[in-house]
Amino acid sequence: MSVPIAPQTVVRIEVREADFDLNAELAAMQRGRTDIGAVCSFIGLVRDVNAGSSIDALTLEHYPGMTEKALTKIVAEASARWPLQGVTVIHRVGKLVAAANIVLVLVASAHRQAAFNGCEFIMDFLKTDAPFWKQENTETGLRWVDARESDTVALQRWNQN
Amino acid sequence: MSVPIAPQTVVRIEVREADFDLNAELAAMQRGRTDIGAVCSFIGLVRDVNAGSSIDALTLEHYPGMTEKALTKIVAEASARWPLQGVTVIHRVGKLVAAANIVLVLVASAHRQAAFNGCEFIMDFLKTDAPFWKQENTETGLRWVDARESDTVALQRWNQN
Amino acid sequence: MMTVLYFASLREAVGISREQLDCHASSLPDVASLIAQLRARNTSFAEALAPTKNWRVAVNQEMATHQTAIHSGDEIAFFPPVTGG
Amino acid sequence: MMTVLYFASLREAVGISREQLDCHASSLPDVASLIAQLRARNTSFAEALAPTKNWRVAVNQEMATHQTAIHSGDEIAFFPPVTGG
Repeated sequence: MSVPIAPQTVVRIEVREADFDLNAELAAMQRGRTDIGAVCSFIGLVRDVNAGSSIDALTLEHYPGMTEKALTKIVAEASARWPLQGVTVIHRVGKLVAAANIVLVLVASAHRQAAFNGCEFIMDFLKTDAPFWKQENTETGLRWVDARESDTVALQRWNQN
Repeated sequence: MSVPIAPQTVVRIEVREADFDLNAELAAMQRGRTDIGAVCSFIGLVRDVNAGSSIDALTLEHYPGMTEKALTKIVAEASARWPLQGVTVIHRVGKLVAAANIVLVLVASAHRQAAFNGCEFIMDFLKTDAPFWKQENTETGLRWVDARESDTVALQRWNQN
Repeated sequence: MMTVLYFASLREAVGISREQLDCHASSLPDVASLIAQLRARNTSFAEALAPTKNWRVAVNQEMATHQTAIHSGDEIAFFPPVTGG
Repeated sequence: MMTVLYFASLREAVGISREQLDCHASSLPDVASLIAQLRARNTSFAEALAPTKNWRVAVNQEMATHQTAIHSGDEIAFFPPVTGG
């Protein structure tokens, strides 16, 4: 069922409260190698508005242990589909104010299409399979964020490959 | 024929010799706003191996004036297709050694799919429409890089939208 | 003995985040039987774990279904659809 | 008067990067007629701009074709397929 992480893919997965530094993560991925041709990164941030309400902050809850397992499984699947040289996934938990970073996915490959595909694939499955939950601080109180149908729809294209 | 840049899209396009700083470009794009939900970035780098030869460095030539026009046209087209909040494109020219940065494309949106699509679209058309040419320093001398058929094929999916 | 965890809005609905169930494995062979036992406790549990509600279940940190077998020592978690990223 | 530019491998093949053509617009109404005149110069130009070669042409920094009209003051550029990014 579950595939192993491809031997050529250097993987770093972390779930933590602290913010991340994109330059530092990029430098760590590139350190000592000159064979990377393409790096695609995705950062998800706290928006000040969601579903019609103004948001001051949100609190991210997760399921410790399962989160890391789920992320590892998603990254392994991506590493089996495309020739990825490196993958870094950092997801923050705890209280995050508007404009704060939530998640970083960084994917390196020799060629751009593998980097783009790997990064999008990981984000798409992270959105539906990794056990994180957002609770928003709105003007009218706390509100759990509803899962979006479009996130489930987004997965369908990966079945065609 | 040519569409204008969408009014909500803050655009920065630069062709230059100097390296870029991803964190600084990201911070500039985010400054003073809390409505960005997703940032997709792509970095292209000089690989030490291409088409079977080892590469020490490459020289990037371009067509000053037309390069900026072509990039602006590509970014405008992306801004018309997806709700993009910000787009930064920096392409380096001159001599670049192995592992050096070549190009940065940074795209911000409220939602991840627009950010991913915008970034990929811009890279795909940059590869075929922006007048840059790479000459590699290989073990056996200088060699102009050939255009890749796969880059032309990559454009086809954007006709279907 | 098994550990049952509740997360996010489902945790708030049932009022606890974690409990140890002391039971004979034979009486709870699968996820469906555990759900039946939990829902019989009170209306909070009955409503939170109603079949019409859109919840998820994991056994030992892997996504599971009603039919998934459970054993002594397992960790079973109930939670709403995920919303990270 | 028009400016003609050559880039990358095509620049190396013809041996110059830029030239001013002093001509009556009527004698060079379009890109095709300019190409014919340039190819008539010598074998370097004839080969570099041969129809079998995979080159591109831009007029005033926009991609153009054989049929594109040209006028006095225009900037015409010849170059191989691009390879940036």
